[in-house]
Amino acid sequence: MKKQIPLIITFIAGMVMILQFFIPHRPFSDLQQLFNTWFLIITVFAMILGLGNLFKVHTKRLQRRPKGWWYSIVLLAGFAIMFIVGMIWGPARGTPFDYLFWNVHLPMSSMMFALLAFFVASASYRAFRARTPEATLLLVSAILVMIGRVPLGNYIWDKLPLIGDWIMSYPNMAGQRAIMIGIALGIVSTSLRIILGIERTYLSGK
Amino acid sequence: MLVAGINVEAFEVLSSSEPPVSPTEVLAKDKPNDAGGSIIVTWRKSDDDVEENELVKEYLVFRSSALDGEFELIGTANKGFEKFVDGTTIDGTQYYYMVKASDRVLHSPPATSEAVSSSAQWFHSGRISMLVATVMICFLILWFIRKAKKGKELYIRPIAGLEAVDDAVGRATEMGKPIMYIPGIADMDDIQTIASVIILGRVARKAAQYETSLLVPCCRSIVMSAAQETVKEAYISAGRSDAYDADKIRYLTDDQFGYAAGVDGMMLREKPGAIFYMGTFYAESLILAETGHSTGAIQIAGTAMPSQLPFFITACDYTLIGEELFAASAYLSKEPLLLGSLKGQDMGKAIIIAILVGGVILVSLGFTKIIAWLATG
Amino acid sequence: MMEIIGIWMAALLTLCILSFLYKDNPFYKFAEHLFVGLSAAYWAVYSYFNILYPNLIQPLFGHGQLLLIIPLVLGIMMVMRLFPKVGWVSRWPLAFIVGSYSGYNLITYLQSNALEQVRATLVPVIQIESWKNLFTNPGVMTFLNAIAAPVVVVGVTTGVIYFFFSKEHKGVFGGFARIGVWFLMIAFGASFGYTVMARISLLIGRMYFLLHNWLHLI
Amino acid sequence: MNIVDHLEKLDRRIIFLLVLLAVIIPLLLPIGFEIKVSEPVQKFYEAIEALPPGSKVLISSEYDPATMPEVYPMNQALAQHCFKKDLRIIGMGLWPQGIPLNQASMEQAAEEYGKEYGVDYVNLGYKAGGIVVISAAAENMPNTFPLDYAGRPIEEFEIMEGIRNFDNIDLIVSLSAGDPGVRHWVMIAQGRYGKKVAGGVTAVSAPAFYPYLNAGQLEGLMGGMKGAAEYETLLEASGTASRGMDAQSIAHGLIIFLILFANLFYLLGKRRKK
Repeated sequence: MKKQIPLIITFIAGMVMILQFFIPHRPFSDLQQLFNTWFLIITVFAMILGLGNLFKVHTKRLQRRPKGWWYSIVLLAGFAIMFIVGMIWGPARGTPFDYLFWNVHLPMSSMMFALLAFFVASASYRAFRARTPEATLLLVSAILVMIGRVPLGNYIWDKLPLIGDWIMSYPNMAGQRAIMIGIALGIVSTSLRIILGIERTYLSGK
Repeated sequence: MLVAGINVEAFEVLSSSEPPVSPTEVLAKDKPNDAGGSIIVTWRKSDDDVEENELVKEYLVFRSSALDGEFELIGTANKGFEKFVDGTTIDGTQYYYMVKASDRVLHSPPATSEAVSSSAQWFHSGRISMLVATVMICFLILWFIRKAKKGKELYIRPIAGLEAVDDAVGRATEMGKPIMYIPGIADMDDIQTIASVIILGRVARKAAQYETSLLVPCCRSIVMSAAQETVKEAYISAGRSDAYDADKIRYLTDDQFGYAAGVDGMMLREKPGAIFYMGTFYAESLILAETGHSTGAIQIAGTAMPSQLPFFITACDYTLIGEELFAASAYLSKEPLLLGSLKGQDMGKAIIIAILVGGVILVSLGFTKIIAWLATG
Repeated sequence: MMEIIGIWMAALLTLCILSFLYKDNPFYKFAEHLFVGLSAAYWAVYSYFNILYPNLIQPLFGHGQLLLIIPLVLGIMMVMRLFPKVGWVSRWPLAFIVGSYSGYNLITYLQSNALEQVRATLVPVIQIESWKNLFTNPGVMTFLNAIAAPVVVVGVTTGVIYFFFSKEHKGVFGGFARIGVWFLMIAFGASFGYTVMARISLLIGRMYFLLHNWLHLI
Repeated sequence: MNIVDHLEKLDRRIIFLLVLLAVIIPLLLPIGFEIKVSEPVQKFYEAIEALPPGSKVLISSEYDPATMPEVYPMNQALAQHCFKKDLRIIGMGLWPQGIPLNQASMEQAAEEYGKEYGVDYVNLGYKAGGIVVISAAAENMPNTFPLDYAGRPIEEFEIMEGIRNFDNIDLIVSLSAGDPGVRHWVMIAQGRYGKKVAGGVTAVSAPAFYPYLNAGQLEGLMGGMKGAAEYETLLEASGTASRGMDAQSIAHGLIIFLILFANLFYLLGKRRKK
């Protein structure tokens, strides 16, 4: 019974969502929006689990004091300050929460993201080598598109930017499209297996 | 001064002293394929509605429930337009529509429609091609699953990234290092994440058999719960329930880059021997994969995000491309039922190729109707 | 005053994260832990004010939309995982989420990723205009434009062939699959090359902040 | 170990340092390279140019401060273009953090062209739900967005008069750094409601949108800071994107050079081993 009911729920929810696509009539037309709201609400409740886990892991570190344990204090303090400030003053513009977001959260987030400029350089230096015919194609198309994207390309040969665009618009698009079509079939098949209960590991069925 | 809800004083220059010519052929019909509550009103442009001058600036649409009743202004359409959708109707009620051309001062005499009422439909007639496609592909997949159930041996080609899973787990074990499994940053509403949790189950079982510890940092609480459940089950079925440690499957933060910062730190300190990236990734893909590479771990990635595939390809040892991610659980489990569904997918692709090639030939010969037939609504 | 403190905090934390490139160090560790804790709280607060309050608390308790009892109950069931004895009920909301989104994604992807993409590929392989162009004005670009349509058809078809799982990639079929792989490689190279620019933009953004807002050098 | 092997296994921190210098030096000492406009950006520009004065453009902001260097200049350029052409802008967003950024770009442009909030532009704010919000707005705008971003009822605003659903919108622009974003606008607004949609996206996601562009599902596309700089060029306005383009070119050139350099030594090394 403990295993049957979730499978029944999965089946019904899945079939209803497939049907709603073909039935404009109410209540089907509203279901997608309704289920989405429900999902979001469940996610917020689930956050209790995630945050509980985060606290458990770090309070344990405070008790056991392994190397670098005091960073756990930084983590918990960061959480506490942001959470308290947010719950007291709310998240609107001009609140302390907003101030911390723009001056603490955002700079770290943006710099983390900007690390990619370095990683793109190191990854391409290492991986773009003409080792095999396939790797050579990867290399050549990357170089052509890259050169086409900067004024430099225009100086070398005025057709380079156009060739870069052409690669993007045709061979690249064809490759992307093939991947997309494959993905669609993979998703249809996985979804179908889930809805029919053939794939149930996520429910720890077997 | 407000005339029909429009601020007249905003227009100082009166374009003409005569009202414009009326629009013609006002037609109202129920908006098809909706949940009711909408009527489409169309008309033919007023003869004065031309690009060169401003004799007509807009059309005013009025509605009444009786032909001789009071007509109420319900909306406007810019010049040059011949359509208005009234989304405020009550199903089953009869309405008459009246359209006037206007230069914002003077209105043309009205043109009126027949009576019409809106209704909701039970089937979306524009989606027949989708219905056929859905039924056909689902049927094919189920057909081959059934065939596989009957014990028909199915060939599945080797997929390098999946063959390497065993090796990666084995190598981490030899080095006495943990395995790290990153299930992407999307929530459980994304099929890639669900597929990732399923693959995690297979990897966890191997890790349990090899007695290697498995770290799973998560970006979403529900994913963490599902991952804990799955890993626990895998350890139980491998007969190693004592080795399961829920704290190894941990939540960090819902924040994309906060998560990337945390996982990067974990990689440098825990020094995993093998790292798996399976699921939905955005920009953090390369931040994680380059850091992982610098630790010297074997890296296997799989995602159906076309934009992130190039980065995994360059920074990881093996990458599952798009559909291969979804094939992974079937492939790793070697269960005939799941392998059957792969065969079904292949048949789906065969049909798509047939439509592609046949369609291109037909279109090249001038038979373009096929494009309309494939419309998905 | 608060603004200056803000800029200094932002600048120093930016440098802490940047120091990661050299090696793992106490500055990075500090920033990392602060970031994880702070951002977890950020999303928790955010979710309360933007999801839970407007979509559950207000409509359910304020306007009496009783249907919302369902997600409330499902949400509570999810949290029941904390109690091992009744933890199994958390599978119900999970089953609901996984089921409904499986159904939804099945349809959506079939529509936009498969059928619509196939439809968009159906163009005449011989574009008479572009061939005329090629003969009146022979050149690299006119040639490339003339072959564009067949390239797309061949690329999509062979690319899909690569993904066949149940047939061995050898012989003529293997040849097609190989061409498919070439297209995938060209696509990956092109996407990578196209992206480099964006990543540099981000770094420019950060450096601009440090040099302009913090150090006032530009 | 000879020099070839050394270069093969070059410490990546040297690369990191070179990249850093390639960005900082041109920022301090600008050069001023020329910018060439690509076709998708040209198409985008023309899609706006083609609208008659008074048309309503919906600009939805699906980005956040992290992706600001790329997308914000687009938002600024677009707002400027719309007001220059006397178009009206309805702002909204499917990412909460995009709202203040969209608002800032509109305010800035409004000041320049003397436009008024509520008459020439409005910001409907953020609504959670992504794809669902698009469908809901397509059917009924006032129901989906009863209030503007600051919580004022939209009936107060002249610009919202006569706007019931997407039928009253002439062009939709989504500026997005991920999902929900352009992809979903194309799926719903274009796919199901037949609206014209144009997109501004981060450079990394741009390739994934070429199929949509090619299939006619997108009117135009701006990709990354380069796309924004091109748009600024078309507008004949120098914005933040144009300013960063020097550093962009130099750093980009450096990476190309590194790849070619690595391959040269790789091939030399291979020959020597033979």
